[in-house]
Amino acid sequence: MPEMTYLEAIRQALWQEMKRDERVFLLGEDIGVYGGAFGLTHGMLDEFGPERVRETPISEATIVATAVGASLLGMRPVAEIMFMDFVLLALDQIANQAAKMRFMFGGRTSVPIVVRMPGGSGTGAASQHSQSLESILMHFPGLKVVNPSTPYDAKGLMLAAIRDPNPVCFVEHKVLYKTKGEVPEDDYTIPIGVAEVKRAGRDITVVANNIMVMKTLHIAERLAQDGIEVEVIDPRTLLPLDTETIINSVTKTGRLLVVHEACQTGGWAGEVIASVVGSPAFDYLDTPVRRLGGRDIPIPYNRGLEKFAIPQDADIEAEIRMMVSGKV
Amino acid sequence: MPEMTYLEAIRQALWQEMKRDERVFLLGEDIGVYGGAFGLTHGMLDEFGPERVRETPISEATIVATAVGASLLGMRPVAEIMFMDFVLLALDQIANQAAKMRFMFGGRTSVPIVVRMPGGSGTGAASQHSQSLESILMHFPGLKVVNPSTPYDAKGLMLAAIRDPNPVCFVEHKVLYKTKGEVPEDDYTIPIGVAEVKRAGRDITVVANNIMVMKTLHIAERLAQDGIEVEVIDPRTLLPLDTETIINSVTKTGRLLVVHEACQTGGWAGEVIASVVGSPAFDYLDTPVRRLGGRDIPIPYNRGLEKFAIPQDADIEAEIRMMVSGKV
Amino acid sequence: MAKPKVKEINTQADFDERVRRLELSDETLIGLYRTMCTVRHFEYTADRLYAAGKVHGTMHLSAGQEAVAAGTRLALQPDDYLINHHRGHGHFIAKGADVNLMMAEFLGKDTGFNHGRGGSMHIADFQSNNLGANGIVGGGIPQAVGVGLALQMQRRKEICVCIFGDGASNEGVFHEALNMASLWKLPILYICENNKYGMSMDVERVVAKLPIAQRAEAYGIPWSTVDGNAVVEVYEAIKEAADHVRAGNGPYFVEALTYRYFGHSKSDRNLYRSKEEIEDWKQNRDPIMRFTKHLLQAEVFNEEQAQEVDAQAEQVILKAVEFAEASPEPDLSTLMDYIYA
Amino acid sequence: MAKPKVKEINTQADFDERVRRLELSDETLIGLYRTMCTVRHFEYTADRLYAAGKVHGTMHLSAGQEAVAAGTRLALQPDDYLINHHRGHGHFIAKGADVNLMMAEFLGKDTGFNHGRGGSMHIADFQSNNLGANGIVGGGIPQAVGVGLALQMQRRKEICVCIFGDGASNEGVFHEALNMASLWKLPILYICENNKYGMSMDVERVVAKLPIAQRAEAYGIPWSTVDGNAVVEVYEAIKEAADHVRAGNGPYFVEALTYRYFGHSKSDRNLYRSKEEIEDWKQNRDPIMRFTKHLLQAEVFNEEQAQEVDAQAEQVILKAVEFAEASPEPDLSTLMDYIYA
Ligand SMILES: Cc1ncc(C[n+]2csc(CCOP(=O)(O)OP(=O)(O)O)c2C)c(N)n1
Ligand SMILES: Cc1ncc(C[n+]2csc(CCOP(=O)(O)OP(=O)(O)O)c2C)c(N)n1
Ligand SMILES: [Mg+2]
Ligand SMILES: [Mg+2]
Repeated sequence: MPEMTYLEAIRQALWQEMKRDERVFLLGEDIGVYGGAFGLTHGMLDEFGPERVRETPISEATIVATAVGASLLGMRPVAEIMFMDFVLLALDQIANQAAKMRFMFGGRTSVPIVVRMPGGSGTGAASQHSQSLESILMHFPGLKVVNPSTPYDAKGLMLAAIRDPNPVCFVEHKVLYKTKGEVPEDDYTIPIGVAEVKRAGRDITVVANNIMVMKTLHIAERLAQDGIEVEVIDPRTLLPLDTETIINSVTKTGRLLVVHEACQTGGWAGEVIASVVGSPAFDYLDTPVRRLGGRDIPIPYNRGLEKFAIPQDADIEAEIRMMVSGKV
Repeated sequence: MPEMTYLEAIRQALWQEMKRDERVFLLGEDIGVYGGAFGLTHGMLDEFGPERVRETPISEATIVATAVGASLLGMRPVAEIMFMDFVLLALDQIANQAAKMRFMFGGRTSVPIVVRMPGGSGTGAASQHSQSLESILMHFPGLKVVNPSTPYDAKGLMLAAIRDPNPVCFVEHKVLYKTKGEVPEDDYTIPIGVAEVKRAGRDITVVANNIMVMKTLHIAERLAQDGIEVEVIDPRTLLPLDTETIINSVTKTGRLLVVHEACQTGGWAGEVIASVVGSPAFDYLDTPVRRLGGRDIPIPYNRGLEKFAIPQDADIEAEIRMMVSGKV
Repeated sequence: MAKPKVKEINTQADFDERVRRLELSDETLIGLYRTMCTVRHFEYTADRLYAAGKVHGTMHLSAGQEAVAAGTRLALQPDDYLINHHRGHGHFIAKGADVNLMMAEFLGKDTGFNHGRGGSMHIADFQSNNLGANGIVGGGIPQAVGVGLALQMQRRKEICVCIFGDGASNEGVFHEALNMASLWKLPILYICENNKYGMSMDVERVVAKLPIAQRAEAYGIPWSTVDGNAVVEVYEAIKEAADHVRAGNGPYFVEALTYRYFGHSKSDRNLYRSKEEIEDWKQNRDPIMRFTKHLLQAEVFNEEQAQEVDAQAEQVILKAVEFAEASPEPDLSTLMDYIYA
Repeated sequence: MAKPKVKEINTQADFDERVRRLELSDETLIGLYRTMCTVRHFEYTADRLYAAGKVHGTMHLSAGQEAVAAGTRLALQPDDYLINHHRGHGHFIAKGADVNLMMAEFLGKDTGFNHGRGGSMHIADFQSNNLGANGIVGGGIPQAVGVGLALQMQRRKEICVCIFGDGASNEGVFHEALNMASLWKLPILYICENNKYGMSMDVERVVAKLPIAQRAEAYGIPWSTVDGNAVVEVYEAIKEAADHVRAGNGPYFVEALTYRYFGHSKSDRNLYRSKEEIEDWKQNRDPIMRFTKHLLQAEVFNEEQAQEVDAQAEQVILKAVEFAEASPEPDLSTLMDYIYA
């Protein structure tokens, strides 16, 4: 299987789907010759032309609204919000409009759009260009929220997202863009709403998303040498959330840790934890259920501060060791 | 003590503070002769004039931004977002701007604004005028999120909110506006970030906000007749959240139920639960920790559906009975 | 500041000349009249139902504004797309929406257009390319860009008509959308239904420069204003605009000056305007009354025939009420339906 | 579509006449020159530091646009408020911000204006009424309404200057804010620094009608455009606008046409514009070069003196780098500081 980056995997999905389905088109700021802020759409303007790689003014609300309107007429728009932080300018169109239209209109229509948005810190872009806002998107029924952690998942989930008849927020992570992995050339989809056990283990369940998946897998290898077997679950989709896979795992391991970069308070770890401790799995729990989220601060510019604004390997490792040893 | 409605209590707080502090002014849509969509600012235009009861065009983002800008020059603006749902049009200014400015600017300024917003269903206003979005506001450090359930709390928290040097989202509930309670004429504040035990009990801790507080208190009285003593905690402030009071209570009762109207998935119950089960209180828990949130649907127009979109008395009562009887 | 001037009330000669020039048959004219009567009855009936406690929820009635709805519809093709706003009953009726299903929706019944989920503020009828009303003021304005874009990409001849109020023109998306519609030469006809108030706010207090339509100029979009209470004038203005749009010249912006009779919504005490003002509009500028006078004088119909059309319209609405009242509520078991496709 | 025309390059006679009319002393002119040189050195130094791997983060450099910053500042009072955007170094330097603290912030040091929390994109200096830059394109435009409103309510004589780019003029808040500023006659001077591109997008591809400044007309706001690479012309245009605003006549809108030399930010490969275009601006329209020529011809200074001012400016920046590099990083123990007041 060819190796490619997370960024290339997403581009390949877009590319292949635009070849396959002429209803699909891209819209967003600087997605043409610039290739988008991260070069993700590089080359697509040449291939598909300006009508289907539609560059827009800096007007986030109307970018999403345009996708919404076009989808009502059978198009399959993929809109780009250059940085996830700017989704706050378009949230009315995403959450009050796209998410609710099918319901408000009594099921007589649907809004098949994808809104891509790269989140996350680590690039020194400071408070307004570094947020992880997937948790707030989860609070709007009618939306789906997808958040791949590997190139393989990124491609398969993107193809699934475009083909999904509902509005999908496709959350990418800037720091993952350059990570590599095996990705089949062919067409394949990963079902939206299905978590994956990225590593099996018996001692503790760690649920993590995007960059935290890799970090946790890495730590898990190290801990295995000390006889600690970590089960790592990547929900891949945050809405709908595959609680079943998580609950099954916790029933086996008896311990649950949730790790994410998003600010801890109000973050999606709360959703996972509430789902687990409200279920019969509660009785299988051996230790307090813990989470490690980002610090409750805006992301700082300074590199050192920025780094420690989100969970570090050492934090995750220490937390796991503490939980497994029962010293919480 | 005089009795007054929740709505009158908020109006009195605004009125008294505008008398006391000439830096305070109101801005929003139709807050003048119309008195706001719910009549809350009725009479204030006559008393304070159009400069301090500043009516605006329908421009939510700029309403909040205007408050932000004015606050930087020492004013104390209280902005009104007519329905909480429309906060999604102003979220960039609230969450990317107001919440982060102090931090991004290295502590060299502060943004003392209040943004009032009535949330909640129950009035047949359908999906775009009925949401409870306090949970998403909690995810932005730098903000405070206040959510009173009684006229007394409403007045005291409003006075505290206006005097707070930080941006405060003041979440009201439409259905509470007409509820009555005793409210002192004088100036008093309720500290932001302090929960209140609205009723003491030994068998179960129920944490609830706005209309769910009253509902739960009501049910608690009924259950007391059956010997079930419910402890009811109203966080009053969701950010910062007074987890200490909640944890202390759970340590005593061994059971925790969180009730809110907001959609269950991604709702703030997750935050409360994660805080509790990650703490040593975990070891005191006798049963699974449960939550009862609104259904994961947009609010329907039809009265019957609308009603059952959020937790009903019977649901709450059944849940408590089940938990106390250990049959979860 | 220039005021949005309602043009001089048109004279009979004016009217006759226009009807001749536009080649409007008696049948067409009576059709317009029928539409306006139907809308008027719908709105007064809705108000009565509300007063009778049969409506749980909010509503925004368009009585007084019927000529905009009727005149606009006549100027459009049946397949043209409509994006509407909260005060949308009239436009939906004019576009041919089944009033039974509208009334059922208004009463929250399962037989309604939206299965009772949407109510007055969210009526939509996708079968007739009516893409629905919006509870977010201005929310549909940028969505029209998407509809226009799809029409253009699909090389279709339909156009998108997007209707909104004076107040909505102050939302940021108005600016973003008009800019993009113009840049891409999209087939969109923007109609601002200026009824003088956005809730309690007089347009003069919230729009820095009038007429609102001149805002289109900033985007190079042609515009016009029209007396929104003169149905044939509305037809003519919209026709001209729609032709321009349909010919591939990009968007057009029409501002129709009109007036609403009822309060903004259920809670309005009308403190922001005088009884005299309301009465003046009702007595002297009512769109149905004016049109009736013209039609009588032009002998398109006589008093009796006029009353008959009106009575028929009333019957249609009363039947709709019957249908709606007899309809079942949505079943509680369907509470979780229609979230995801 | 009208193009945003850079006016004919001004002649020496032009320049001399203007200097006389505006009563600009040699000292003032040299001051302008010094400011521009300082900004230029700051930007090129920033770029070098970045290339040397000393900067973790993004930056937006304003080399080529120095005349807008310098000319604007001269036309304002020291206490006037400034709301800036992401490409703000020049305006901050012109307003008198300590370059040591700026450079320290750029390197993320604790001694920086923002204790290293903000970086290039968020520099602010509240002591000199510099209310900061914004990473959200257009984010400051509506905040200026609040600043203007506070100034008006406090009956003060300062004005608020709000600077943003061509691309920012397409955000919805632009529309909302200009409408409100005009309605309330607020003391706000809006300056659109049109450097021809918003990231990779040529203004002609994203602004439906040019010049951008004509958009102000829709709100009844007076406007002008000016050659943003001619510092004395900028001064004159801004002075006229600022006087209008300060006299209580409400907002004013100036569009300054200029050009940026560096890429948009660190990742730009300049594929959307030609090398020739960049070179043309650098060789034929550079604001510092043009100003230097005029000053030499007018004998305000000679070559040697010019070089000395420039060298001094460079020294100031090099010292700033020294200061910044010697400064400590923020201590990790302060990670949770500055969230709440
Ligand atoms: C974003 C948003 N802001 C405010 C409201 C509340 N609201 C509903 S209708 C209305 C007035 C709208 O005025 P206009 O656009 O002139 O339409 P009209 O009601 O006069 O037909 C307001 C303020 C809303 N529904 N949505
Ligand atoms: C709301 C928002 N959208 C997009 C961006 C990404 N972005 C940063 S600067 C920029 C271009 C801005 O162009 P302009 O306003 O002309 O300013 P310039 O960079 O040319 O000085 C873009 C698209 C952003 N920071 N904020
Ligand atoms: Mg109106
Ligand atoms: Mg630019």
